[in-house]
Amino acid sequence: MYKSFASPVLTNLDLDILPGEIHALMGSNGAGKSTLCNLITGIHPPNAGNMEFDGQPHAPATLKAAETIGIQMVMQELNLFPTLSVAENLSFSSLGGRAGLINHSSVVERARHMLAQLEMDDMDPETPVSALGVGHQQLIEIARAISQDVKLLILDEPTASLTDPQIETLFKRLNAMREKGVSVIYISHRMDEIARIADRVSVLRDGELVATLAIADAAPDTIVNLMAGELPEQDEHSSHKTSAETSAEVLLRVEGLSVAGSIDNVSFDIRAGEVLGIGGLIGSGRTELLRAIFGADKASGGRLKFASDGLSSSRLMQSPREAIAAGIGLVVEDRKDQGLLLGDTISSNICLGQLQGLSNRAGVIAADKEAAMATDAAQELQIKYDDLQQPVTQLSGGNQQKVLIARWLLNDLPILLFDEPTRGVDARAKASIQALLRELAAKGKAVVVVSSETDELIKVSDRILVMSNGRHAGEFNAADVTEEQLLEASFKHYSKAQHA
Amino acid sequence: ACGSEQPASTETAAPDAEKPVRVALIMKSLANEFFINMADGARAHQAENGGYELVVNGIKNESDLAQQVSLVEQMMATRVNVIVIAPADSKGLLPVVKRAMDEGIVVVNIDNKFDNAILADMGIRVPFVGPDNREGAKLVGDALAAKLEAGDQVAIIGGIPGAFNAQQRQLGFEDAMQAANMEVVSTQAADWEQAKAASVAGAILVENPELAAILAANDSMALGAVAAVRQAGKTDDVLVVGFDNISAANDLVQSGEMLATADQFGDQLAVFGIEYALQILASGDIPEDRKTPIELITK
Amino acid sequence: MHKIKLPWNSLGLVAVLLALVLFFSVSSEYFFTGVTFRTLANQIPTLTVIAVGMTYVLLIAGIDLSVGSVMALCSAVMGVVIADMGMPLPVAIAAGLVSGLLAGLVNGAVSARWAIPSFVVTLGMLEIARGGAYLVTNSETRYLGSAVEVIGSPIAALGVSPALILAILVVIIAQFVLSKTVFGRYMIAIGTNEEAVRLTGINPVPWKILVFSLCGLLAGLGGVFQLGYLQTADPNAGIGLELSAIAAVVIGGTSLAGGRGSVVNTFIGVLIIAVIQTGLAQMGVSEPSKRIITGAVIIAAVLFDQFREPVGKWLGARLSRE
Amino acid sequence: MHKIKLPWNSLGLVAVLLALVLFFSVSSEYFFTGVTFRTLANQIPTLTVIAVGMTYVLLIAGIDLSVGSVMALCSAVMGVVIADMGMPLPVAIAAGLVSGLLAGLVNGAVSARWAIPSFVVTLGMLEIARGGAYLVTNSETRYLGSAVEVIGSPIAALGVSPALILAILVVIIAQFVLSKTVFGRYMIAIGTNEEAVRLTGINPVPWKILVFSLCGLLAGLGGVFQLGYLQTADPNAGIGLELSAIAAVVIGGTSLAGGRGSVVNTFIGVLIIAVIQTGLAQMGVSEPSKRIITGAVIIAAVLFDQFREPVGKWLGARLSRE
Ligand SMILES: Nc1ncnc2c1ncn2[C@@H]1O[C@H](COP(=O)(O)OP(=O)(O)OP(=O)(O)O)[C@@H](O)[C@H]1O
Ligand SMILES: Nc1ncnc2c1ncn2[C@@H]1O[C@H](COP(=O)(O)OP(=O)(O)OP(=O)(O)O)[C@@H](O)[C@H]1O
Ligand SMILES: [Mg+2]
Ligand SMILES: [Mg+2]
Repeated sequence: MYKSFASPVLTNLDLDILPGEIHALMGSNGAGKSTLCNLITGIHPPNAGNMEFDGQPHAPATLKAAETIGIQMVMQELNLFPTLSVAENLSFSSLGGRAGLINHSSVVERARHMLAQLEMDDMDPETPVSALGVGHQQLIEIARAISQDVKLLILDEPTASLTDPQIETLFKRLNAMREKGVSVIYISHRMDEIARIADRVSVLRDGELVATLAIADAAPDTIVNLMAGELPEQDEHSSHKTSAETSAEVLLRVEGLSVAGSIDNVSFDIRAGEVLGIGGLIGSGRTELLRAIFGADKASGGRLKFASDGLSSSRLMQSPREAIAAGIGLVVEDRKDQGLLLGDTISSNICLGQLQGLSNRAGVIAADKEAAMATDAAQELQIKYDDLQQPVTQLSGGNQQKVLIARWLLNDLPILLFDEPTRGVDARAKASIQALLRELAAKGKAVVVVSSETDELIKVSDRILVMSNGRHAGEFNAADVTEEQLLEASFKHYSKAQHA
Repeated sequence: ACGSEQPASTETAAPDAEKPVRVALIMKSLANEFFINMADGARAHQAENGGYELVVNGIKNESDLAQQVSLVEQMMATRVNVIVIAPADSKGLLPVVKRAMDEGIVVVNIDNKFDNAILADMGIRVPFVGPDNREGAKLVGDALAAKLEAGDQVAIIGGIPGAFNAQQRQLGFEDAMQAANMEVVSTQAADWEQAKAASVAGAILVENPELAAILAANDSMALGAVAAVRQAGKTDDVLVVGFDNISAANDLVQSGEMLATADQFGDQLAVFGIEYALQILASGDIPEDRKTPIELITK
Repeated sequence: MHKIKLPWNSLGLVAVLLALVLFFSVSSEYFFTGVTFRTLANQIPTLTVIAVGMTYVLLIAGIDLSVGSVMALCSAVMGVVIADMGMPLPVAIAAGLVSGLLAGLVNGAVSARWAIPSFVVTLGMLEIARGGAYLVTNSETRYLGSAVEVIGSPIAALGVSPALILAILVVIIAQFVLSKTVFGRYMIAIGTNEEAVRLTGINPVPWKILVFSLCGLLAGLGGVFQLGYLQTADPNAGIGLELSAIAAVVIGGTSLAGGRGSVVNTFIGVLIIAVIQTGLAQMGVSEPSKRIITGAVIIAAVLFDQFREPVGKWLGARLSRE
Repeated sequence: MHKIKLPWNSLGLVAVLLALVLFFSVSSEYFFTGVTFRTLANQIPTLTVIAVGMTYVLLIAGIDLSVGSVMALCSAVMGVVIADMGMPLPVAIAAGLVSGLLAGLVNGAVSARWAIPSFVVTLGMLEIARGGAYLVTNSETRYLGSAVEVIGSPIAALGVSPALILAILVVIIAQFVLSKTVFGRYMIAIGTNEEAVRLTGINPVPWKILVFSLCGLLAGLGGVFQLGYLQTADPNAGIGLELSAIAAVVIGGTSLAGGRGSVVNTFIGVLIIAVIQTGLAQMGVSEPSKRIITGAVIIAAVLFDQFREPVGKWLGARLSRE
């Protein structure tokens, strides 16, 4: 099979998926995994080659055609309707009852059933999707796909913004489906997941199939080697870590921060030279916490105290602009909606915040300086691109994420907040972003990282704060915390809330 | 091939032997029955008498001065010999008319008279063929006054504020009402539009239960006023008059739902204008203004 | 169990409407009378049904600039069918509605099929339909008199005209379709994320064509009402009507970006516009002041409506306490 | 190294323009003459500068419906300053431009500050500015004659009027600002994803206000040109101008959804509109046909322009082969 956009993306790919197997697809960002899935589901036509499905030649003209023969896909990017309710999103293509009327009760009933499959019984099916965080939205998409009558299920990075308990539930479902003979193509950058769930692994590199291995033969190192050669040298970072007791300078003290409806009285310190991890379940308020600190949303109470004025005066950020002036940056979680300029070029996206500095007094941008800045930044983060004047939408998801990080690194701020910075990023890039976070801390910056991956949190952080139901549920020293402790803390405030 | 480089008068004023005279008729609108009649009259005249080519143009929106100015320019570009124009504005068209005359084009003014002061200021004479709208409106107003008693309440619905005809007709109505001692309780604009007039008239009728008559500055608005009167159930109490004698209004006058309107003989207006222009082209002297008749139309 | 959301969403608008009515009632002794409301009832059907069509079009993130011209075309066709061809009213109405439907169909088909912005297509249609109206009538207004009177005159038993009843029925049905049917959900979904709709395996093109066709049909219905109201077919009718219709829809809180809107609120928007016009005309204020006040009120209405949520909550809390 | 994209993007439009010129040249012996082009040169400055302002507004995903009224207000102010107050031209021009700027500032401030759709705010301003124009002139046209002649009459040495030169300068500068400056990038960014801009620490509000103010200022400049062209200040000027301006911009390929557009293409859009109007007037076609043809050409131009990329590539390949 062969597919090309501006330049060839997939070449000479031969791959077969067996019934009742979970087939993992791995490869670095931009290797062509999503593109392959788009071919299978008829979103894009292949330029050459042929497919067979269930013994029949397979050349779906549209996604609909693929769905009617039992292929379902959860795409990497969210495709929900924010103004419609959860229930309506779940049954979107089969809302109809008699005479085109929506059968409200059966749609809601079906939604409950679908949500229950992923153990989300407590979600109200009538909430509009716009009120949900990204993680829940992702779950909605998964629930929609797995509830169909499906023979081949394609999951393109389904767990990118899920936390461990949800991943557990998802795996339970997948195992049950496998038993019924459903095939699954499972794309993920998380090595440990692959090892647990997959039967076989195929590795893509630059659009070519490098190898297909049984899971038993696929040690992480082997896969990584197949994907892209060596991982960057893993420094023994824990030795660099400042221990929680060290008296590193407090750059920012958050006191009693509250946001109406999501955050309740959260206090903690952000210290120079330290990575503070923030864990918690989906919807526990981590995103809101960062946004409130950054001034993107209005906090309803609390104080921020800055080292720059001796932690004495206190204020809340009224706008992101003010936060940046105070030295805080935020790499947002939802890059598509809130981060990137999707219609614009890679270079514009990287340099958006630096234009004032790239221009003369009359506001004319020095094109060569801009190009140089974008090139440097792109190289530093190893973004894979053809041309910096390419629309950013043509980049793979992981590379888009890097573009966003590149934008913020250019600001050189002392305090950087990262909301799920490695979501959808391949193992190699993830390692390099993690290393980057450490490096930033080593340079004396204060780094705050929200992550749904517990192992990542433990690996990259010095200290870990756990959020539970909008409240502070404990702080741990990353050097000696266990995953169980973190998980326990993340549930801490839920039961109480329900009893209250 | 630019005309202005040579002394213009020698080039354009005298028609070529082989090329027939080209006449441009420029009107305020070609989407209005009055001007359609005018154009039809001109075309009929041309078909009968021949001897000249006719180009007819109108603007899209009766108050769009700029578009009419550019129409004049475009006609200059097509090297017409004669422009017969019903100006959208009595002042705003004059600069371009002067330029046309400087190029040797014969210009005749119909329907709506150019501003005398500015004509004098520019030192040009443009013969006018057309009715006196103010006088015509007074005629209609007088006919109405004859049916009312002194002191009766009346309302005036005007055209687009500032449009010359709108002002003239409003003045004519006011002259007549003043002369007959009527009380004008409301004067509002409805931009020549039927639906707007209906809504304005409706409101006036509510506010003035004693209203005896509505004077509308054109027939479209009169039709709207009639509808409002009918819906208020006051067909027998409130008289409506209009202006222009479009066929729909004529029907209403005949059926008695409108009292009167005025006919300006649009079809003849253009014909007179063209004849004037051809006459000037032949003889070179500029005739006096010619006032065309306005006829009161009643049942 | 079901949450009733509408009342609080409409509340800001209703407050604006009431404030206007109150203001005019104080300013003019005749405003708050049955006659005024009968006058209003005669005027609003046309704008109402056209604004309903426009609501649907804006919901799918389109726009229809041609409604005024299409309305004129439809009443022109009806006028000619009755006056020149001597056909009975039902035939004329059918001809008018079909013309509207066809114009809308062309708008929808061209814009959806070739992915041309509907702004451009309907701007073209604005010119084309107006030309058509001139063509069929030969630019002459037709007086139809009693042939069409039945549409606009009050039914004795009810005291309101068939036009008003139909218009309100259209509002109710359109709101029902929007909030209770699959078609309604598709409109919202297309307006928020057309690509996602396509990826769900639903082809948005026919639905978009349907929406534009409906908008054309409703413009035709508006033409029928206009004919009944004025008893004349005027090829120059409805110039600038598209702006009034869009204004009503937007005042009603429908987003120009698509995906969010309410037909009932559009209707309140229509009422607000009609009340301002009637009120100012009754007060007989001068044309400049009329323009300035109208403009200011349009802005103020929407500005005030921004605060409908806090106001709604506050009022909701008050009401439930009692 | 840098890709020059503009030529191929403009190519489809230029082809449409040339096709129109060719068509009219064949249809009318007078079309392809110096006089016609001089006539066009007199007409286009006003629409050009207003369409440039509109391009910026559409780029940030706004809309400005008030340009026609604001233009009328500005020329009304200038007319009164010259004719009634007897002030010299420069003072009048300053007064006119300031009026435009203020109207734009209000549009921008109200819509950006309170996050009200610019459609509504500028619709309000459409009424308010028109009322203002009636108010200052007392609804009477002012004839200004030679006092303003200099603006529109050709400079001897160049053969073109200051108005045209200025208008073309505005196009060039605006294109430069759009493609080379920080402000230009911010406009594109705001039009693409305003929230992302805000979260990057750039407050979009002042930039949006700036864009609307510029649009108002350019409407004022359009008023100056109009004054020079007509030598008359007419409070009824520019009715419906907003639709022509938006049409020119959209024909030029600027997206109504914001984030994408080109000032140069807008200018070609203006030329296309002017050529259609001039050509049809010279042919003296009947009003209905004029309307229908205009509408059809607007749609066809954009339809054809959809294929500009394939056509551009094909032509590009041809040219580079030679
Ligand atoms: N619409 C498009 N136009 C041009 N190039 C594209 C387009 N979509 C994808 N590409 C390119 O195809 C390549 C493969 O992209 P794809 O999305 O399949 O990668 P991926 O393996 O899924 O990466 P990731 O792990 O980051 O999701 C990338 O280089 C990308 O830039
Ligand atoms: N726009 C919104 N409107 C209403 N509620 C919201 C909105 N955004 C978030 N919430 C709610 O606020 C709470 C905190 O959400 P937040 O996104 O901060 O959580 P999170 O821990 O970052 O989870 P996620 O992994 O989903 O991003 C959740 O209960 C969520 O449903
Ligand atoms: Mg991918
Ligand atoms: Mg989050």
